[in-house]
Amino acid sequence: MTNGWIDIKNTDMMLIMGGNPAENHPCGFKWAMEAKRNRNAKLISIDPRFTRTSATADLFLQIRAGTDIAFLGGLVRYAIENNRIAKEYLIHYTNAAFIVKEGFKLPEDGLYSGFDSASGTYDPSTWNYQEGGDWSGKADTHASPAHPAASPSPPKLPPNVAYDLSLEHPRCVFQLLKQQYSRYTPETVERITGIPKEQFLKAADLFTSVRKDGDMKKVSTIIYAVGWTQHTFGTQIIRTAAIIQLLLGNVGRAGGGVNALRGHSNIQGATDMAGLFDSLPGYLKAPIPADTDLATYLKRITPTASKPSPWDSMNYYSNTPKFAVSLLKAMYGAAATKENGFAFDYLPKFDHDCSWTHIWDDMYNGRVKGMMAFGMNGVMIGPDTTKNINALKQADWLVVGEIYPDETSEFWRAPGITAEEQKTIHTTVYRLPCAGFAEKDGSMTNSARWVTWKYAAVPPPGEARLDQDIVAQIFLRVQDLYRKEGGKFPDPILNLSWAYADSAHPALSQVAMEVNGKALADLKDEKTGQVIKAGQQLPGFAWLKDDGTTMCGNWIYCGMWTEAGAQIQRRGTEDPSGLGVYPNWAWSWPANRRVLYNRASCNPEGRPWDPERKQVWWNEAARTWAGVDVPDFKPDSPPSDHMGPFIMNPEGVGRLFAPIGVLADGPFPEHYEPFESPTPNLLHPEQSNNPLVKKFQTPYDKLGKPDEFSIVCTTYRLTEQYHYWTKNNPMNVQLIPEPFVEIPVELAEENGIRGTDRIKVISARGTYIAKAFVTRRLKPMMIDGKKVYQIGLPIHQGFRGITEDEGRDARTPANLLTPTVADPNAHTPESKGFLVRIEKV
Amino acid sequence: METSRREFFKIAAVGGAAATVFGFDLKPAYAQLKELKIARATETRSTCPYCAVGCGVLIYTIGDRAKNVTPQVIHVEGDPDHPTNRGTLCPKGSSLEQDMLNPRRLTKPQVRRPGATDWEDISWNDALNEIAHWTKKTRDATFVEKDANGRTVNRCEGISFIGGCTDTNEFNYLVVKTMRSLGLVYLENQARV
Amino acid sequence: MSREPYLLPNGRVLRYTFRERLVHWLAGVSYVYLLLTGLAFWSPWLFWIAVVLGSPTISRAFHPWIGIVFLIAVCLMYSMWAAQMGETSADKAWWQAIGHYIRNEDRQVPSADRFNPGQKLLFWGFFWNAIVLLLSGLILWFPQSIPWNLRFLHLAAVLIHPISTLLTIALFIIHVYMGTAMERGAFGSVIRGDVSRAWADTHHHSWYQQLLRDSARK
Amino acid sequence: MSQASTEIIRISAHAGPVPGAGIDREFQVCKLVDTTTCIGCKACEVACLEWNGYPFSETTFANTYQTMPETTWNYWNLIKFNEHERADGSLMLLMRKDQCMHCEDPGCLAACPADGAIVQYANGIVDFQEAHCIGCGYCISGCPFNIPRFSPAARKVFKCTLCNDRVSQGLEPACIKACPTGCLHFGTKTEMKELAETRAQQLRDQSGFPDAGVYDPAGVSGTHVIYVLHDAKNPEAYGGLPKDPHIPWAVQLWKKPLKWIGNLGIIAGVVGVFVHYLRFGPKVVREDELRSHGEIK
Repeated sequence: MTNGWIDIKNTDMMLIMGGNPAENHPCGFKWAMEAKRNRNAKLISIDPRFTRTSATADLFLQIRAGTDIAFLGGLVRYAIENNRIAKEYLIHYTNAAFIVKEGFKLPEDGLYSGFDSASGTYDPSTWNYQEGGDWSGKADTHASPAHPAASPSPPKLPPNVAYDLSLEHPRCVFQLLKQQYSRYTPETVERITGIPKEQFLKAADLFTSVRKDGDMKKVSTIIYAVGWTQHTFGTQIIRTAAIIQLLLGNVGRAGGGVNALRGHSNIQGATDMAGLFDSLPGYLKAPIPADTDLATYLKRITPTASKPSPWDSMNYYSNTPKFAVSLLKAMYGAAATKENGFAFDYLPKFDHDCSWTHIWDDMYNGRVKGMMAFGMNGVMIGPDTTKNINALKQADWLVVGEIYPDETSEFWRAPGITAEEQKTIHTTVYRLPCAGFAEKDGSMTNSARWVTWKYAAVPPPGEARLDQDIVAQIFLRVQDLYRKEGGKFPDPILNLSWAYADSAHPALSQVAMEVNGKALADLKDEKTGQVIKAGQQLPGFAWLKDDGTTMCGNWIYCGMWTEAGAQIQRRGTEDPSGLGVYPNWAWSWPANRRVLYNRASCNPEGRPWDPERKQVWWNEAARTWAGVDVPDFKPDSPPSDHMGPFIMNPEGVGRLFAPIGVLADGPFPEHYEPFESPTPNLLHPEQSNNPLVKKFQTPYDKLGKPDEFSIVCTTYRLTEQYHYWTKNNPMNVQLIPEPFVEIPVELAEENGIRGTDRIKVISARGTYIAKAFVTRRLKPMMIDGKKVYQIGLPIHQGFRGITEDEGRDARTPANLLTPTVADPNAHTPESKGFLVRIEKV
Repeated sequence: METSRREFFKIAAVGGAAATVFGFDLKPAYAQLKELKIARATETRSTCPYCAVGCGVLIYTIGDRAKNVTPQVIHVEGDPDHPTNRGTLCPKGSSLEQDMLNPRRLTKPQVRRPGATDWEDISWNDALNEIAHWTKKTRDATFVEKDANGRTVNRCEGISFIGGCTDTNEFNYLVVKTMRSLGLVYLENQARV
Repeated sequence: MSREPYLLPNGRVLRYTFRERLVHWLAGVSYVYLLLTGLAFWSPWLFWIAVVLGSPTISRAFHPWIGIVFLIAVCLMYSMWAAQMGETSADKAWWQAIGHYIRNEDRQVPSADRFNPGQKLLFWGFFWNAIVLLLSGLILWFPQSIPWNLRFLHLAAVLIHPISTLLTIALFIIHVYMGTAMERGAFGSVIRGDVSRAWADTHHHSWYQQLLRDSARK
Repeated sequence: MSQASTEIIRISAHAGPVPGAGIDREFQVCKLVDTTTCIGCKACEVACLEWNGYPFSETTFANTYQTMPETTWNYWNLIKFNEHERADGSLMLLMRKDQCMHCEDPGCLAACPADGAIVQYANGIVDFQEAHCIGCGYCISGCPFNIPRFSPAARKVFKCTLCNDRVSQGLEPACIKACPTGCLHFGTKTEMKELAETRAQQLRDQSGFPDAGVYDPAGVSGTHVIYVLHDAKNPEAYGGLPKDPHIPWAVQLWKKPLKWIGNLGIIAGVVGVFVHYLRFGPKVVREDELRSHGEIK
């Protein structure tokens, strides 16, 4: 979330799409209800199903799963056409005025310029800004320099960007944006999404009404969850939302922003800590083979400022070397020296996509031989449970750390696998009993980036052990083996810094202090004269150094456990501004800042757009930025310097246009159909899908065609259950005892199905059996003149659980149905929107 | 090992009926208001393990943290001080007590040997030693020090670690530290899906 | 009519056989229990009765079961006496003379058979009320099993059960009064079974005369 | 919450004075259920079951999100789900928390024949006292909201206590505390009524629900659980909330006129036969006549 849970109460308008917070984040959703009650805020719910969020909405529209970009693109078009945009914000805080290089082509045919069909990738060198100065009034033809041929080295942003503040230059970002979405007319939106034109216009009018007559006081927010991410174009859907919020000037403002609702208690922290193949803690890019040494690596990952010359850009990521070196010092301690590039060679360099779907594919193909799964039920999560089970059959060993018997640890006796077949499965499986949440202390980071410490209440049951102890003990034993026996490149294992008082039971408070970081030599701030002695905890990431005198496990968490104590344990309940900032409750990254980009809540002169929702402001007398929140800005940069508010971007401004392959599949979002779709892409039938999506080749990777599978299916969670966990909890099982499939009344009638009848849902990959939930909350849709049904099914049941073990339920995980295709940017598989057919059992 | 649900109901029902046998009530006649069951219980502040709202929860356990008491959970409710949830909890958070007192919890390390059709118990020591051996064996067999172009890559291609999203930041950090040091590139997390 | 010798050798008349007495007291005792427990629930001022009879919960639990006992007794009575409880032409005259009967001007009251019309009224009154009490009682016995949309049944039972009871109470008061205070000897007839010839002749003249005639024929 | 608020002001089937009758009520408590912000998450159901410690029961899927068709003796709090189409064809998913309404004029208490089995506290809570309940089930007939539930195992009737164990210790009821969206609110009746009216006004003015209103039925002299409804003219749409609830006339007839008529009748009967005896005495057996006939000696 750019903002936070409580901040939703400050909004005037909510667009909830690709998410169902009433069911999946009920306690966060209270703030949406507060906004409705206290501010008369409006709520628009757009979803393939009428959900319990929709039940509280002022307007609900049923959309075909996977057509969100078409809808949002239509919204962009509507806002521009009707001048419901924040002009001043747009010019000064976004790259709307930047001029794009000649040679850049919009995807009228479904492809941007630079596509290489052989490799299935883009050369993004034309997706760049034009170098130059103020181009306002300059005609395109005689201003453009000769276009250089695509260079072999990765393209870089020009330091001095050409711009046109009148936004009239035909190649300025704003004009390109307008052109890109001119195709997304209400009629086209209706044909693609199934939302009738009048309803679309009603929603578009309502949502953009916050910018009626250019008024900047009101704010709207966009709230989403995995309904957007789980698509082969998921990242681009979110980009479209960001574009809308930048167009309307809603980013950085109380009650605004683009708010991802994370689905798990510490999914934010797990991402921040980089439990992901392509990153290191604090969103540092993981090294690749081309990073032959530390300097090369740092050069590749450290951006340089790129802006119009009269403007300023903080380009905060210019500090990247400090973050990276401090991380290496945290990991390898004394073994990380200036001379050995701070042990940079200890880090593995990946050369291909090692993301989730590839793990299973590579395991199936024999490349991955062993797996450790802690609190992660990979078989259930899918996509394509069958493929994952068959991949595990190929593995030599599997270690599962869990608190309940789960499907992954019992893949070898999944339904359908006979005792005979079990004898042929050679995988050794260890199932280790872990500790539940109440048995462990430690910090978790919520969706609003609040890092909060929790305390252990009870000891783990029986022989169960704390997860961190198990990982530590496995590692220490491996280390011992390498110490005794030697082996391949033992250095990183032997030299890993492990300075915890009890090495086999690392205290998480000590780990947290290491993550925060400390000084390794006396440090002095030249400006203020403040000194931090060697060994002291660092107060914030501004103190980090790239010379090895600081260590920090994750730079964005620097400041959470300082010399003043554990900031993440704070319990101050005061909120002086009334905006729900709660600055003294726990601690929020970065630097205890609650709303990101909050400089944008002020106009270019540094005065809040809405004087009633003052977050930060320029204090001319003190020559500094002040506020109720920590300003997300250089504190002493006066408005006259025109420093951009989006300090993490090298441009300093928000990106309507995402240049040079920031996203692999295009600088603007374009509507593509899900890989299984009832219709060809109506914008460009010859390029229906995202061209960058990798197709897998195992026998399980089958895709269905609409003639055989005509129904659009989506999966979701219910408020009463949590993933594959609460099927072990008798209370939650009582609330939702059995799996079901929600189907429209009309579809049920056509198939002679009555509510509670058992039905089969069949995709090209598997069959799911559950009872029919016949409801009016799903209606048939007209897609380009053709009637299309949508159905939905919750994901919660598997083959181990209370009712499952009693044999009451069909033992079919929902992800038997889903295809293994993933977003090229975020590598998230497409679980929302695939094709099925149904049959009565 | 796993009490079936039906048995569980039976136990609960018998317990409930025992207090009133055929109408004879064993309770004192004029007890009008029930006692507050959490009156002197210990309160521990925790965070709900489910969604990312991160609601503060209060876990009530028996005893007052005295040394001679093994705490047992008796109740869970929302932390009213927590600014986000202000004491509220959803149906999942409200049922956390049953997550902690759950007879289905795993309490012993187990191993399934190749070709076996059932689990067998294993000691922690044996399990950890075997896992360490597997890890070293697979790492040594699949470790790539230099790629085809002679560039140092130092990666282990044969092992994957997948982590859940309800564990702590510190745990995740330890995983990154240890697994990257083993050279893992197949390091993924629920965060991806 | 039974073949038992009604004119007993000791000069007395057998009024009720052992079986009849047993059934009567089965009905009587169960009715009294029902009445007492019922009254306890009828008025807060009589709630102590339920306490005295064990406990209110016991009273509530036993009330319907004793009701079943009462109903069985009533059914047995029906099988024994229904044939003798038919209305005869003489009954009408009796009713017309009810004022005399009340004022003890018995000579002006037409003579009665084994059961006089008042007794017949008692019989049928108890019989039909027992049926009504059973039906309404069943509903009240299992209130949780009445679905919400058939709630009127429950509400009807709530009214009918006490109304019906009140009717039986009226009959019961008269019955007890007459059986103890007003007709001396009647009480003995349901204990020992016999009455004096004079008693029989006085209160059930026609019946007694018939007995004499039957005995003479033999 | 002061202890005075848990003084008993009414007792079922009680002969004699009530200890708290006429007490100066500092305030009465009230639950506000704003159905327009209910998300049907069932947190209240779970919180209720967890707090009261009742066992879990087996349920089956019945083409709805609703946990079970009706509340049960050990499941006092149930959200009722109803798909409802508005006149303009738009769909609504109505979700209403069903539980004891804690009537100001409680039908259950009126119908109860057991001394002290049902009491009403000064704070308005209507509470069943297990120890005194005789399991007769008359409360079921007295309740216009279909709330009291008989437990065949315990042979007693149960319902929501409005968490009087919590309320008397100054805590809010478990359901109220849990409710994520604040659709449930707890406070004094006066303030809840105000809050409810304000919300209803907002729904009428801002949200296009011209018939929005507060459900605080006068037929039972108001309730200590009040609802805000999108359409106060059609409470039945919310899973059978009665439009004009009152203590059933049968119960009223039974408890008032019939009782008096009956009592008088019984007394009159007893007195009547006594007077009759005084006036006419016993019937005389005509022994003289028989003797003259020679039938007896």
